[in-house]
Amino acid sequence: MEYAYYPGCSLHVMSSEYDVSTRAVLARLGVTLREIPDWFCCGASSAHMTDAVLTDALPAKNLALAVKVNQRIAVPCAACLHRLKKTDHKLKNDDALLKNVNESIKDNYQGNAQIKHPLEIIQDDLKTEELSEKITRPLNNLKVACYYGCLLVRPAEAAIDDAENPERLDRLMNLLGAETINWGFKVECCGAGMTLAHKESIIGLAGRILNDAILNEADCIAVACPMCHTNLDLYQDQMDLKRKVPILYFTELLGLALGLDYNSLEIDKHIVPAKGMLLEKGLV
Amino acid sequence: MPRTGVFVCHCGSNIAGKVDVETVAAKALNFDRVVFSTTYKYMCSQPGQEVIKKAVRDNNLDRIVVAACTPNLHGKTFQRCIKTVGLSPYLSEMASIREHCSWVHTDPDEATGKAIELVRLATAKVRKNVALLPLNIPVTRRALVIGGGIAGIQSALDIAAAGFEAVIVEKEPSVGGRMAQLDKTFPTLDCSACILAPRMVEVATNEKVIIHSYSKIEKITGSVGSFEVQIKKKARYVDLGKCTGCGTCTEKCPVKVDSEFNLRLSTRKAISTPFPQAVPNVPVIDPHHCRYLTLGKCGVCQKVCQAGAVNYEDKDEIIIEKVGAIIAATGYDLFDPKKYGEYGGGRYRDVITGLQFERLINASGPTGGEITRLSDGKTPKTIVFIQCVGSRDEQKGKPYCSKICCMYTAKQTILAKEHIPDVQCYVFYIDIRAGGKNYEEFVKRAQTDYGAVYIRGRVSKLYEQEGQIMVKGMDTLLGEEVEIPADLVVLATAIVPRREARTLAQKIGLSYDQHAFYNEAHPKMAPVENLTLGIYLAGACQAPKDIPDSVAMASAAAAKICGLFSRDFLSIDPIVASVAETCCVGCNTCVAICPFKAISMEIRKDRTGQERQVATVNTSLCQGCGTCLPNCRSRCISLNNWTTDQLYAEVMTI
Amino acid sequence: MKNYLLTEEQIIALFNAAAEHYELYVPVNSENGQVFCWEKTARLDKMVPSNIQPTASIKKFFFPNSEPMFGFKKEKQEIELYQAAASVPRLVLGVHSCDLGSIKVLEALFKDTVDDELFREKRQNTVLVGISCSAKDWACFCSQLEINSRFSQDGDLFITPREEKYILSVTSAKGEDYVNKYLENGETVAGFTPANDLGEEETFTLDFPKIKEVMDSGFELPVWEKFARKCINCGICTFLCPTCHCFDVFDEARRERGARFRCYDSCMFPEFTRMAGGYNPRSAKAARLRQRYLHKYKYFVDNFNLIACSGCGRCIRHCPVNVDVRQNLNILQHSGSEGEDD
Amino acid sequence: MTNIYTPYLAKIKKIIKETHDVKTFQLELVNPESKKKFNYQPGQFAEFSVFGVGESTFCLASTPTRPEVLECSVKKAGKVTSAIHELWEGDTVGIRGPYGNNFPVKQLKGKNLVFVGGGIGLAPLRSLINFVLDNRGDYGNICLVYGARTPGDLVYKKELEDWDKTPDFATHITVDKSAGNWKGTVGFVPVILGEVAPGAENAVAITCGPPIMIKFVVKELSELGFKAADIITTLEMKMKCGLGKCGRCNIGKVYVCKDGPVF
Amino acid sequence: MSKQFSSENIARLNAEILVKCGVDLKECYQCGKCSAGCSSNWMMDYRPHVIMRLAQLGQRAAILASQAIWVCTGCEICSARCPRGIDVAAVVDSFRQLAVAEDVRYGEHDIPLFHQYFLKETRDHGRVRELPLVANFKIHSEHPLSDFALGPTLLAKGKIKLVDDAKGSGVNDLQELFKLKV
Amino acid sequence: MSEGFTPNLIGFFCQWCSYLGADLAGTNRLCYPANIKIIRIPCTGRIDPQFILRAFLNGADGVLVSGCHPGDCHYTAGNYFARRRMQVFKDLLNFMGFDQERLIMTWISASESKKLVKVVEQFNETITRMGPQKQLVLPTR
Ligand SMILES: Cc1cc2nc3c(=O)[nH]c(=O)nc-3n(C[C@H](O)[C@H](O)[C@H](O)COP(=O)(O)OP(=O)(O)OC[C@H]3O[C@@H](n4cnc5c(N)ncnc54)[C@H](O)[C@@H]3O)c2cc1C
Ligand SMILES: Cc1cc2nc3c(=O)[nH]c(=O)nc-3n(C[C@H](O)[C@H](O)[C@H](O)COP(=O)(O)OP(=O)(O)OC[C@H]3O[C@@H](n4cnc5c(N)ncnc54)[C@H](O)[C@@H]3O)c2cc1C
Ligand code: SF4
Ligand code: SF4
Ligand code: SF4
Ligand code: SF4
Ligand code: SF4
Ligand code: SF4
Repeated sequence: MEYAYYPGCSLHVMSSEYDVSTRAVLARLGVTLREIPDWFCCGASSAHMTDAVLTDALPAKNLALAVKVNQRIAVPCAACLHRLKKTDHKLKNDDALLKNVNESIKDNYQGNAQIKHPLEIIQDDLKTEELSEKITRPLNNLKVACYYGCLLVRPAEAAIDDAENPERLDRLMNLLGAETINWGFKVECCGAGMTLAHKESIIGLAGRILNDAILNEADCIAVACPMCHTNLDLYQDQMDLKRKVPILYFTELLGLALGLDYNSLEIDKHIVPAKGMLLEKGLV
Repeated sequence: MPRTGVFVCHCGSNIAGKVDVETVAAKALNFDRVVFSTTYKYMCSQPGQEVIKKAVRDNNLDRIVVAACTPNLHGKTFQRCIKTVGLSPYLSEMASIREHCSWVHTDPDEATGKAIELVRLATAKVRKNVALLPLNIPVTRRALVIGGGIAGIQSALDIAAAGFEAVIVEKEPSVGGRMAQLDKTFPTLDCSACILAPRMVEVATNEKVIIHSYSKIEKITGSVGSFEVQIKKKARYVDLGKCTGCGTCTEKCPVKVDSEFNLRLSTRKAISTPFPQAVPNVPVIDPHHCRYLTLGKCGVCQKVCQAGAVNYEDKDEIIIEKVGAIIAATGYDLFDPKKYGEYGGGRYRDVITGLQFERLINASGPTGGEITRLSDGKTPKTIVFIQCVGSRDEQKGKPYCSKICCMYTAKQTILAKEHIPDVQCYVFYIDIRAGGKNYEEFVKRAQTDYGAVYIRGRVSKLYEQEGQIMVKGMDTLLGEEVEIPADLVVLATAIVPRREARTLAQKIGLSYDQHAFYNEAHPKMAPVENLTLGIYLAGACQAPKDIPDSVAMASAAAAKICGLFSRDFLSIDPIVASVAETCCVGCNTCVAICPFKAISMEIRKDRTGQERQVATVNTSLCQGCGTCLPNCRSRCISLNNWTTDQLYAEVMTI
Repeated sequence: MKNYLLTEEQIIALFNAAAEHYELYVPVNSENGQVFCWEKTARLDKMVPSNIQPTASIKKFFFPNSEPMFGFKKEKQEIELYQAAASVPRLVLGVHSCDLGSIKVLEALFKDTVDDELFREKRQNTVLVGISCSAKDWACFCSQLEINSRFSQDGDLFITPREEKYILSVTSAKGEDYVNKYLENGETVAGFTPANDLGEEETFTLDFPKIKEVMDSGFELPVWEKFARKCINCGICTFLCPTCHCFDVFDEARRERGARFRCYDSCMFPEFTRMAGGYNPRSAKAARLRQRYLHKYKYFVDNFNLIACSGCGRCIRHCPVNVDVRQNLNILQHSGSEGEDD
Repeated sequence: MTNIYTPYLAKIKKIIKETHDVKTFQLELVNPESKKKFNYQPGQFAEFSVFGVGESTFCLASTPTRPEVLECSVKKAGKVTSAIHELWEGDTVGIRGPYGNNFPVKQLKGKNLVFVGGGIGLAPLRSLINFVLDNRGDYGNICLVYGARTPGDLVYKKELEDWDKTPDFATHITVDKSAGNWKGTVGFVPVILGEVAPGAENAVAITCGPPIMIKFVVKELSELGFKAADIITTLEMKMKCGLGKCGRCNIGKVYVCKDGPVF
Repeated sequence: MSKQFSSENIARLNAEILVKCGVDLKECYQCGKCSAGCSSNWMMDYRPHVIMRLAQLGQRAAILASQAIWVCTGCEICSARCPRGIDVAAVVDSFRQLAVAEDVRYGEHDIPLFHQYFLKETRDHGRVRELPLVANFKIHSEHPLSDFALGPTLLAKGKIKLVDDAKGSGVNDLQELFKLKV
Repeated sequence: MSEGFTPNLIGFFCQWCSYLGADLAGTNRLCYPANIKIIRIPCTGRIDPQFILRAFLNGADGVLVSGCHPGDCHYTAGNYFARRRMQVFKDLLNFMGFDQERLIMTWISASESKKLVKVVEQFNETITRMGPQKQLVLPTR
């Protein structure tokens, strides 16, 4: 199984640990990722929020580049995934737009991409039994709050799961042996791209989410998006919380369960340290 | 020798405001066989009709074309009009220059041009019209009532009161319908059972009313005046004649199943009656759960039944009833709120539907009338009601307003307060629709006398936190977000047609709207009739309705039927097919194709004594669809009023 | 009979010379390559092909599939009639002997008792240029009807290829006029003897007098039922046949204007003889097939002393279910003497 | 350019309703030229056009001896006849003809004539009867046996009464099925013909009607002693052109239109 | 001050939004579900349903000058839950785009600024380099010194690189798409 | 597209659904092109392909047959027969040299007045784009 790989700006530097763990886990599971040479920023929220042309041009350019590598594209960042999928959906359904966009990006995208999040790849392309066979270190005793955020589940054309009660991540965590909590903040917004721009948003939004996870006695929060990770991880110091909660990429948890080396997953890059908790649970 | 008169209506300014009616009338005079034309302000009015009558007499007209509104509105009016001057009603045609022209086109010249063309079309057709003789159909003076809810019961009683027989077919083991599930009823707050039970008893004891409970319609054939109904009486396993309704069997039965009647709020036994006042008060065995019927062991109920009424060998039975008219009174279902993920999608036990709430507060309900939380059995102190769940929502539900939820929610806040004096009720609403006698007053009372807090805004999300349901909504009047920790949340779910409404409609040839509510023949002028002759509507199967409306409609439908039954013969339009036997080649094609099985083959002998088979149409079965015509290879079938000649004549004017 | 020896250029020039006054029709492959038929062309640029027989027969030039007979206009109770304009002179190239031979049949019929001007006018207005055919296919049987596929005098002009050049024979006065008018310095040849293919033998010989005898002898032969079993009454044979001439008359009107048309009809169609009341004297398929055969090989002979068939083979070639008139006639000619064989 | 298929225009002068499905039309040719050309004899037929609908064939029911009227009787049966029935007085129609052969009026001179008609088949006979009545001296006794399905289907009722009162003219009217206050004979035409039994001596029988009836009438006549040569029948056939071209009416080698309809 | 309604403004704005994002403003029946779910409602001067209402009434200027359109995080909860199927988030996007295009005085300072520098990074380098983005943004923002302390931690954790030569090679293809005003 | 060409459209509408839909369009004052004439028929099952052929011959540029949704036929099955018939007939039209796009069949219920307007508008657009239908040539003087 081979995918074109679009890491996106966040995974490039800021959240390189997500990049590392994604590559490691997928390699372990037999999925080959081929990074798209010369990929661009997808424009993130900034583009569609402020410029109608860039909204579709940037994702389209990347899609055009990607399909030259492979029609199947793996996108781990929820924000990038959202942009690429939304644009792709528009292009697939609007020939005139496709023509226009192709002209402006001086490329020829045909609307033939299949864009997937690694979570989908793991759950839909691989057999459950094969996956469970490979688990060497089940996440027993670990209580995980699965957090999906906005962009993985909205809108329908870009979503990877149900908008109100997604369960993909929960299913994976359960498969790995972890207990997942039922909570009301799975799909609440954490502040998205406002990390730097408007800290006030993050403190308020992420704070509520963290609080509910703490209330539900979660050991950690599993995420599948670098933005969510940063928002939940970065400012815990400045929030009014009973305790700090480690935020872990699902790929990191999966990596641990698959027996990958702790250090190779670069978990220590997180601001809120997770090692102590993981040691306690016997996962390191 | 066709001599046609053309009558162009102004319809006030409805037509004349757009279409130059004088030009239309003038142009009409040039059309083939048109000898007279005129215009008038309101052709359908008395003086308008006089204009027509006079013209027919003075000009010796033998057919007329009225260019006015749609034939569906006044076709009959003008038919009747010319009948009074001795012309066959079938020698008239209408050109719809209002609905199909002046109202839908903007440019006056275009509209006038089109009106002329429409008149041309109609004059061409009318030329080929034939003076048909109406068919007289004998009327079987018994009515079938499908559905034994309050609407069905009321209409059966009214029909019986007029001295005719009514046959109720109810799919559940007991009649009563939704009303039997309710506690008290708005706007008077009288107890549902207290007003329903006497009716149920009455209908059970009335010798003119036959109840087939636990039965389904299999098939209906025939048409107005003489329908033949096949009813499947499901095996009840308890003899209706022998059972005394003592209830011992139910008591002793070891199997517990979720109760449908109590909406899964409690359990019932494998042998049970849905509720204590059931009519007939005879239990049924649920064959999917009865141990004897599934595993062959147990047999307790048979052993304990003193009357010897339990019979495990019981079989489904087909009954044939002959009736002259049918009332559909199948009521409604409730929208399943599972679609609303943001309201928990059915995951939160303390989020219930309005109807479940009715069962909760009902003294004979699963909790004996105590309002308790399903999660922990505690008495709620804060109850949030959310209106319009599934209503007025094209995205997840239905676009229409369910009409009664505003009212029953208000009722439920009152009842909640009566049951739990220190309860606080909140109601999230978008608009309050309380149009009815004493309805607005009732809602106001809920707010003033019972302290229900009404918040204008839709709830965005519910989630569980620390044993409570957090209700995240908007008070649009305040312009602020509100978050209410509730102990119990009640969703006023939309009223939707019965799940099987569509299948039933297709079986009996009822027309229905996009939601599967049954269509009235005309929204204002024929609200209780269906387009299919002989079928009437009552209650919530036509649209969301409360009890007073359902009962009013039921009585209206009954009155219509009594009117029909007051005659020995029903005179109907002879729009039926006929075969020109001389050219029929007996190929059988038409026999196979007729959806109403109206065509059969007969042997004819010609003068030389040679035998051959020819098709014949049974005019009381033929509905006049015309499907057989294009299929006849020798084109020897004709359909009255829609003859090939007539349609050709229209097409030829294009 | 005058014969000219002409080069290809000369022939082409001869026909192009008249292009101003005549509509020029040449046999060509139609777009889909399926059908070979006469089509109008502005100019001829190469010699017409000689060996493929057009699918539709020559009759369409005098007796088209559908033609208006006159037009009318209605105004309330009044009617005004008018005639269609006269036809344009036409020159039809590449007509095979069989088709040329068939024209006699139509002429006889349309002239009989009263003269059909619609037919006559078109016939008179058309110059027919025959061409020598040397590629009879499996269905052709013109020779059985004593038609020479290599040469015919039934048209106006006739072309026979000779080495690199062509012999142009003048076979009618109309042809003569044409040549006189448009041929520039053509070289006549003397002593041209047309080729004859009548010697080529078929697998069986049709003895038409014998066939007629059998037909005369009785109406009710069991063979008809047998022949008809295959036939699906599609009518293709009658439409393509150069001698079949039954037509239907009907009105087409659009509001107050209209016209009376005639169009091909076919005795193979059940409705052909059905009367308004429903009675149909030829309701059985066998009766209709018999009508076609009797009409061609008996009635027409009785009435006009002509066989209404030219052996062009179209009915055989194009019949969707392979009804073969030759085989049927063969059976028929033997069934008379030896009784029916099975 | 004109052609043989172009009809003369004619105006409907008068329409007489004979039965529920038969009407008689009195026509007048519009153009005086065509009036001159349209010369017919009893037994001939013409093509009657309703423009925009089509043409249909009808016997001429009037007699050339009364040149002021040209009449056709039309039974409503198909498309064209229905259209004809809808015509008004004053409408213009087309008429083409006369076509076909005619009754051999010369050979019939001096003979007794036996007319046997059924239904609308009386139309061509009426032409000849009136012709004979107008040349009364030339012919012998007349006997008419005429029948229809019901009393309502009898055509030319007024004339039938007149004929009945005419001397040397025996009229026998019958119906297959009685209805209303019918007081006349009931029975099939061939049967009644047998009962009436007109003498075959110096007589010629002329018959027209539905094919079935003709079949039995011919049988009956030969039993009465009529020789084949003394029986004249006229045939109805589906025709289009009337000119022996369209092929429709071809029976054997004959075309009913030009070789018939009188046989 | 009371609002001025005019039928032209109403019609014009309705048409403008319909063209921009396909939303028919008239469909909104003001139930408030969008606002109730909205992540940022607590920071907004106008809640989403009020924006919808203002838009219905042609109050273009008020919306463009609002702070609400900038604090919207683009989470699309509003669109996902609107019973009339209105893509409210797209309407908000449209207003932001209009605000940028028309150079109005924004109702919020930092957020639009951030978007500008973000896109500048994309324009000039194809990809976003954290350090220059942070630096540029912070220098110009209203709170230049906030989170200054986080810097070393981020650097230490490798969350920010001092030198980042990331650059998509086809950058030039895209340049002309950008109409940035930085 | 031919300039200034207004197609002549004919609708054969079932009396139980589409005709009522057209009535409703009127009641709701919806607006659609005036160049369609609606002929009322008892059921789409009544439609003889000959009517359509006739319509084309007589100058219709497009024919719209509209009936009840599948399963909703007032006569239970007429629309199914019609659908099959139209399918076959379209092939035949093609064979006869008519553009089969000039004939469409749709389902419009009594409540779908908006759909009706859309269908008519679209059809009008298509036919306008296609230009006039070849017409029967009548002889001229
Ligand atoms: C929560 C709630 C509270 C309400 N409170 C009030 C109130 O206070 N006051 C008020 O006026 N109204 C109230 N209503 C409305 C009231 O329930 C209805 O108006 C009333 O029940 C309609 O009666 P019906 O006979 O039309 O339908 P139903 O009561 O639904 O009866 C239909 C019957 O037909 C049977 N049936 C269905 N399909 C078939 C079939 N195919 N074959 C045979 N039988 C069939 C059903 O089993 C049922 O018995 C309330 C409704 C709800 C949901
Ligand atoms: C502005 C307006 C617009 C409306 N538009 C609509 C609409 O669009 N659609 C709709 O469905 N409904 C509409 N309605 C409602 C509609 O008018 C009523 O539903 C309907 O007219 C009620 O009919 P009725 O027969 O009950 O009463 P009425 O129409 O009032 O008829 C009562 C009759 O009784 C006579 N009468 C009264 N007292 C006596 C007496 N003592 N003795 C003898 N005769 C007496 C009166 O003179 C009158 O003729 C509208 C109403 C209004 C006010
Ligand atoms: S006939 Fe129709 S159009 Fe005329 S006035 Fe009456 S309602 Fe109006
Ligand atoms: S389909 Fe027509 S021809 Fe065949 S049996 Fe029926 S009526 Fe007669
Ligand atoms: S019209 Fe024909 S197909 Fe339709 S019901 Fe009557 S007989 Fe049957
Ligand atoms: S019958 Fe057949 S072979 Fe003879 S001329 Fe006609 S098509 Fe040709
Ligand atoms: S949710 Fe939709 S309908 Fe409700 S206020 Fe918001 S935009 Fe309007
Ligand atoms: S997209 Fe914006 S307006 Fe909509 S809910 Fe999210 S933050 Fe609020």
